[in-house]
Amino acid sequence: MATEASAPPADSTGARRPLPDDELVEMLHMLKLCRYFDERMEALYRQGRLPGAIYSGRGQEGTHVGTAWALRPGDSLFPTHRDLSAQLVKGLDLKRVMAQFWGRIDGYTRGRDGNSHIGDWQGNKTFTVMSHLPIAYPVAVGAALAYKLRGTDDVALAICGDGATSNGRWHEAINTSAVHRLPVVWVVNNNQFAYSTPNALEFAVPTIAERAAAYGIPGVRIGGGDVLAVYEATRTAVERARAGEGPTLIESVSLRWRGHAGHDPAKYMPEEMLQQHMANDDPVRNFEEYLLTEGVITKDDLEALMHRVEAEFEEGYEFALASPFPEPGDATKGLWVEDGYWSSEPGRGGGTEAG
Amino acid sequence: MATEASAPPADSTGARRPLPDDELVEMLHMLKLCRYFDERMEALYRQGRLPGAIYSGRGQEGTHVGTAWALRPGDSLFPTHRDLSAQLVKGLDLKRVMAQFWGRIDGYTRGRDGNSHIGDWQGNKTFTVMSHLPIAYPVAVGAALAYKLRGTDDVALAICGDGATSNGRWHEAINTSAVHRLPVVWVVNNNQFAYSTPNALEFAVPTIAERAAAYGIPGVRIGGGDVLAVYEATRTAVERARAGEGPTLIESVSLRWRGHAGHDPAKYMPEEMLQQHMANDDPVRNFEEYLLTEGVITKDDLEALMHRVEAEFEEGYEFALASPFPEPGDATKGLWVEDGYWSSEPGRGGGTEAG
Amino acid sequence: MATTAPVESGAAGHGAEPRGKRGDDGQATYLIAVAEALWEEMERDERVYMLGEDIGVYGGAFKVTEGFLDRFGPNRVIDTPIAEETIVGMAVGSAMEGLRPIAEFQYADFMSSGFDSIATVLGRYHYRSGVPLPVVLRGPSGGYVRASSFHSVNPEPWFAYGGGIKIVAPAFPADAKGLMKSAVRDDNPVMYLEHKWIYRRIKEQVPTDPDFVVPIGSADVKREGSDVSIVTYGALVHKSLEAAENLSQRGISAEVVDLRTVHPIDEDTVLASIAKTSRALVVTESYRFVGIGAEVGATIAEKAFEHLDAPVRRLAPQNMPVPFSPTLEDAFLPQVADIERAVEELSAW
Amino acid sequence: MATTAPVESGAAGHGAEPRGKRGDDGQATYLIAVAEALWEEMERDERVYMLGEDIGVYGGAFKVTEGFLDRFGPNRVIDTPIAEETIVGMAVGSAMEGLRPIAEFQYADFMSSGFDSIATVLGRYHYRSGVPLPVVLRGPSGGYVRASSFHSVNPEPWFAYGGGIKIVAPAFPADAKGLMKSAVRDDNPVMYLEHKWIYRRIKEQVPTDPDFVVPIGSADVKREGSDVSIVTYGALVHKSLEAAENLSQRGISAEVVDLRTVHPIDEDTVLASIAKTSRALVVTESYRFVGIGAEVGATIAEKAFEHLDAPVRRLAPQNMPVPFSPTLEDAFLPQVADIERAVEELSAW
Ligand SMILES: Cc1ncc(C[n+]2csc(CCOP(=O)(O)OP(=O)(O)O)c2C)c(N)n1
Ligand SMILES: Cc1ncc(C[n+]2csc(CCOP(=O)(O)OP(=O)(O)O)c2C)c(N)n1
Ligand SMILES: [Mg+2]
Ligand SMILES: [Mg+2]
Repeated sequence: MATEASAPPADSTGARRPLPDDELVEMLHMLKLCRYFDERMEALYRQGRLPGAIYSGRGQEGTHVGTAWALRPGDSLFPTHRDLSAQLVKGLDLKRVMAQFWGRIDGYTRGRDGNSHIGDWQGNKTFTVMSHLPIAYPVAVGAALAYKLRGTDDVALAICGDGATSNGRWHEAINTSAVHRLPVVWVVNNNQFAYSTPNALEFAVPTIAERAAAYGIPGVRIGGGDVLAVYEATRTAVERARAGEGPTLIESVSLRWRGHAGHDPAKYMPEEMLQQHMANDDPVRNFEEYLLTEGVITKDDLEALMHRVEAEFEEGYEFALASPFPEPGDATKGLWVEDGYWSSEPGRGGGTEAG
Repeated sequence: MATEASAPPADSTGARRPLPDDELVEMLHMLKLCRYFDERMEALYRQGRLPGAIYSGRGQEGTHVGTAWALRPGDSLFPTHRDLSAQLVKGLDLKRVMAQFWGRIDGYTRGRDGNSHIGDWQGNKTFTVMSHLPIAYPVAVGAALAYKLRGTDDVALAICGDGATSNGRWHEAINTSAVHRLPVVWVVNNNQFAYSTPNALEFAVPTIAERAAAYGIPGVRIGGGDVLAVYEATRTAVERARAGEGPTLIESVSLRWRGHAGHDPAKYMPEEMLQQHMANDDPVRNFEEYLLTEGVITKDDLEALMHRVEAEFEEGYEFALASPFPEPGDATKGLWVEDGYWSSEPGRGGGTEAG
Repeated sequence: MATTAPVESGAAGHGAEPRGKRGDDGQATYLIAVAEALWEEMERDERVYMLGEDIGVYGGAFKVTEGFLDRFGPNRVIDTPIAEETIVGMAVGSAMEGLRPIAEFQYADFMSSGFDSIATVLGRYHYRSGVPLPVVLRGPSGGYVRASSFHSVNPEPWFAYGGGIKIVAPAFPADAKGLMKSAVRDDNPVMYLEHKWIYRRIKEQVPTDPDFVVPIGSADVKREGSDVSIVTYGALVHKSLEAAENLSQRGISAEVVDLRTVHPIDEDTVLASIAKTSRALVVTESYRFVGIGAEVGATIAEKAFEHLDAPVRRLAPQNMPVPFSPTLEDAFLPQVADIERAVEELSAW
Repeated sequence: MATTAPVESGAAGHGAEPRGKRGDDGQATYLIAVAEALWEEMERDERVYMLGEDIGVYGGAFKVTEGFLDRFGPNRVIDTPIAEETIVGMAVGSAMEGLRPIAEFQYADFMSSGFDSIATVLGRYHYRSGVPLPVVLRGPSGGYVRASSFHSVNPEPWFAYGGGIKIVAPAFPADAKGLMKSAVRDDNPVMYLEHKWIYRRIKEQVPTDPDFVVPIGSADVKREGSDVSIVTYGALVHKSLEAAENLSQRGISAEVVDLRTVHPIDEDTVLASIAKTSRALVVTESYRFVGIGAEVGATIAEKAFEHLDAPVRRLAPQNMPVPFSPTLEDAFLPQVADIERAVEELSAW
């Protein structure tokens, strides 16, 4: 059965806040950055100034920031198309992320993929996202297996959506990780819709967390509107995994505020449902207010923070548009390790105008 | 959570036996036939007189006979390589079954497949077994969907083994059937081994039945040594499905008395475990003793029954060896419906000596 | 040809925009033609029903099934969980019980997630049991829309190899309508690939006769020519026609053969064209190695040897993911200029 | 050639019998050669480990890994649940972390159950991320052993099409050992197909040098000839050699080219042979339509056109399940007599 996340241990100072203030402020910065990025990118998409697709994570920043925050640099993250915010928290460079959206050579996939189908294994231990759901789950089992075989205390954390839990891979991966007691944390970002499909058409149980019982592992359900609750639940699970006690399933409940992708007006989403969630469970505003009430930040700090966020976005945007497209001749390189494409710097002669 | 199978309602006669005596006797006949067939076929295999492979179901006849007994002719059965006994109960002709083992034209697949990779959809509503596990589970969802869409009260029943529950298809099929409340009964023949792999390396929960909770459907666990308990649990689940109340998961626990296939000496099976099960949970002997104690049959009846069984086997064996091999020219026919291979009688000129 | 601009922003061309209707001139897009065929077959035969992800309320990622739920109800337009193996299993099981399912894959790319149920069950069941499986699997395939690795695949060889599944890939609206009707009426499994680059780009007059069908297994010569035969299908039919037009300006007469069905292949039509031109260029979006072009090339080499005045050339992408960046995708997939160059080389032989 | 009798009873040749050892004469079966290579690579490199179904206590369905658990322990010989997608995922994830996994499929048939993780993840990940995936997927493939539809498949085209995975299919014990070593040492994904008909039938002297390797991507001429080139691999190399021997009695000189690696193909060796004989017969157990033979045939037609004196012939089974009954399987799969007939027709051209 699902159990509520246990309260976090009081930190050294004896205060009840789970993290030092500077970290809390940085957490707010990431929440704001992810929200702002999401809004600006959608605007550019609507103006036809952004190629390809966008998958908004708005309304779910609490899940993404809270889970990724509990990871160390050596831990690995296996996200989906919806989880770019978690990758940013894990350390991806916004400039290179934006270069990827515009198909430029400085993007993490060197222009080979777009939008949130991104990752940076070599630098930040994030899996380069694949569309097929939830195909990174079995891969996370393998990373966790390596940690166990190697005897390190690293942990793998995988995220997928509510809809992806209906897929066989979800079951196989969690079951196998439980059999071998692997150091992995299974996160389900339950934003209540799979494209247009509501939870009720994806599974017949009230919660996803309670399915953990079918694997003999703990299941935790939390509200994604409270980033600290998500962080604490994840930290508990991560510590369990590090201690060799095996996997945990975390269901973080939120709502997808925008369409499945940029083109989707999401007419199927009940207006009232959306309004309520935006009013009560906005993870960004909730955390901002919490820090203000707690006196961790002031209104002025907040203003400065927003300027910083805007500047970061502008810097990323300029970087992206100034980055050249990949050279056409490189299209077929880098399939095999031995051609050396990935172990050397790529050509930068592709120009900045779409061919 | 798993619940024990509820006791069966007293039948019209007010007796506590769940079935009329003649049916009980016929049930014993099938148990004996399946056991005898299994033993004789293994002997022939060891003598090198049987081609291909055999997958013994010995020790699990209670599961196979008990579940299939609860089905009507119009209900469909989706079995695996291990479940030939269930197919015999559903109505397959032993003669044609044996013709299949010897690769003859009168086998249900016309010599295209061997051993228990058999089925008779047109005649007895059994799915022609495929090896990939548990690939018939999703197909059973489709049959059940058809019953629901058509508004009939037919039911689909699918069987797979304990090991197959680790596969993604198992999860997808049960989950989807629960979402659409389809008339299907999910049976797991838990014979405690998947080839050489024990339950503990397949899943990390004590029982398979309790996994039903993850799909919001009832889960029942019964001992396969008691054919009537299996029958009653299945009948309850079938009635639920007929009434439109959706799927049930049944775990019937037994032990695989022989190797995975004819070639496997099963050295990995703890001798004591096997001896204990054979001593206490032999579904055939248990039922025989039950009927003798209840006075439903006499020792003489039993002897007559065995003569009948032996005669049936001999008849099948002779039929099989007298049946011609398929004609070589037919090897590539019957892939497409329009070539008419399956809607006409096949050639019988293949001779009875292996080419 | 439409420019790629509107597609680049527009999420791989999939549809917020409604499907749209025939113009007063009776012209229909490929998208509309597919939907018309489905609608008419649903009207014609009660046993026909649809299942897939987001096909009901949403009307499908590309709006093919927009309006179907209202007309045919939730028992014939079924939204499924994200479980491709089971979607195919459901189609198979219900077909065994006499229904005629049409399963939509949100993208043909995700057919790989249902691979085992398609290749192992759907393709192999009839041969061993004699049970007909009138199942249609349909989905948008192909590239040229900046949709990158996982939304641009051409899966046809994956599913042709195992056998037992007919595979069609129309290039024109009328063919799309006629082939869909044939697919739904066929008693064998049929995989129906809709090219997403064509959906809203190509329109033409489409027959309204409810029994207009295009037979599965028949290719069609879309442009007559005498110097070189271009054998192709899908989006590349249009690019080949454009190339042929340009080549004619330079005095080269190219014939364009649209396979329409990629498994089995209409060898007669292909070989007749080679007999006429003595030169063959096989142009596919299907990858080069063991792709549809390999099969066509090997077949021509085996059965038209005495007619050939030049080697059978293949123009096809390498076997690797379709890249996202415009510079890469344009270099990676065959373009009109590539076709022209290859034809010129062949005719110079 | 061994008769088929002992195989017919013997459950598709899979093994209760122990794997066995080299004879005093130093000869090793193919089965032993594969096991030797795995053992030596496990000894050589700590990062190498194995996972799969029943490979530990049981030693694998065909006894390839017999004794490995005792020697290398449960951390390097891991029994997995029946979850092929996850077995592949585990291999990929652990390779990303620097391990060098070798995943066994109980039969190559069940690679279809892990299709998406193989084709989508394993084959496409490096191209998009630059992360090397030194993964070996191995399993017994092929027919001729009365094992019917689901224990006789030749899966190579399924996994060649998507790209990014090298595929080897040795026919001789020495090649088997040398190619396995190359596979384990390769930094790219390699699919290693072991032909179950060959396992215990073919033995020869096998090098004992721990660094003896056969390079991936190189074919080998197993018999020199001047009239016709037979291009083949796997079990059919042995049937082709038998056919070539018989043909030589009748004055026809056939060259037998063993591809050994089926993706990518060693075009130089194949084309050199055609340049010599001017006649090509491509013999595969891989199905005809979009099979490996289609690729080889199309490649020869494209690149050896000026050398060809006859059409490139393909001898391959139709695309459908391998049937069980002896009369059907013998008619369905290419036999020695079929090869002889095809060569005679070609040499008569
Ligand atoms: C195997 C597979 N089938 C279909 C799709 C197409 N698809 C992309 S996202 C999506 C909905 C996913 O819903 P959910 O898992 O809840 O994640 P969310 O997008 O809500 O974050 C679908 C069906 C896919 N990516 N993979
Ligand atoms: C997808 C898949 N992987 C591997 C196999 C090979 N295989 C055949 S039977 C078997 C063990 C099955 O165990 P279980 O599900 O418990 O059924 P049982 O044989 O015990 O009845 C395995 C691994 C298979 N048939 N299908
Ligand atoms: Mg969701
Ligand atoms: Mg079992």
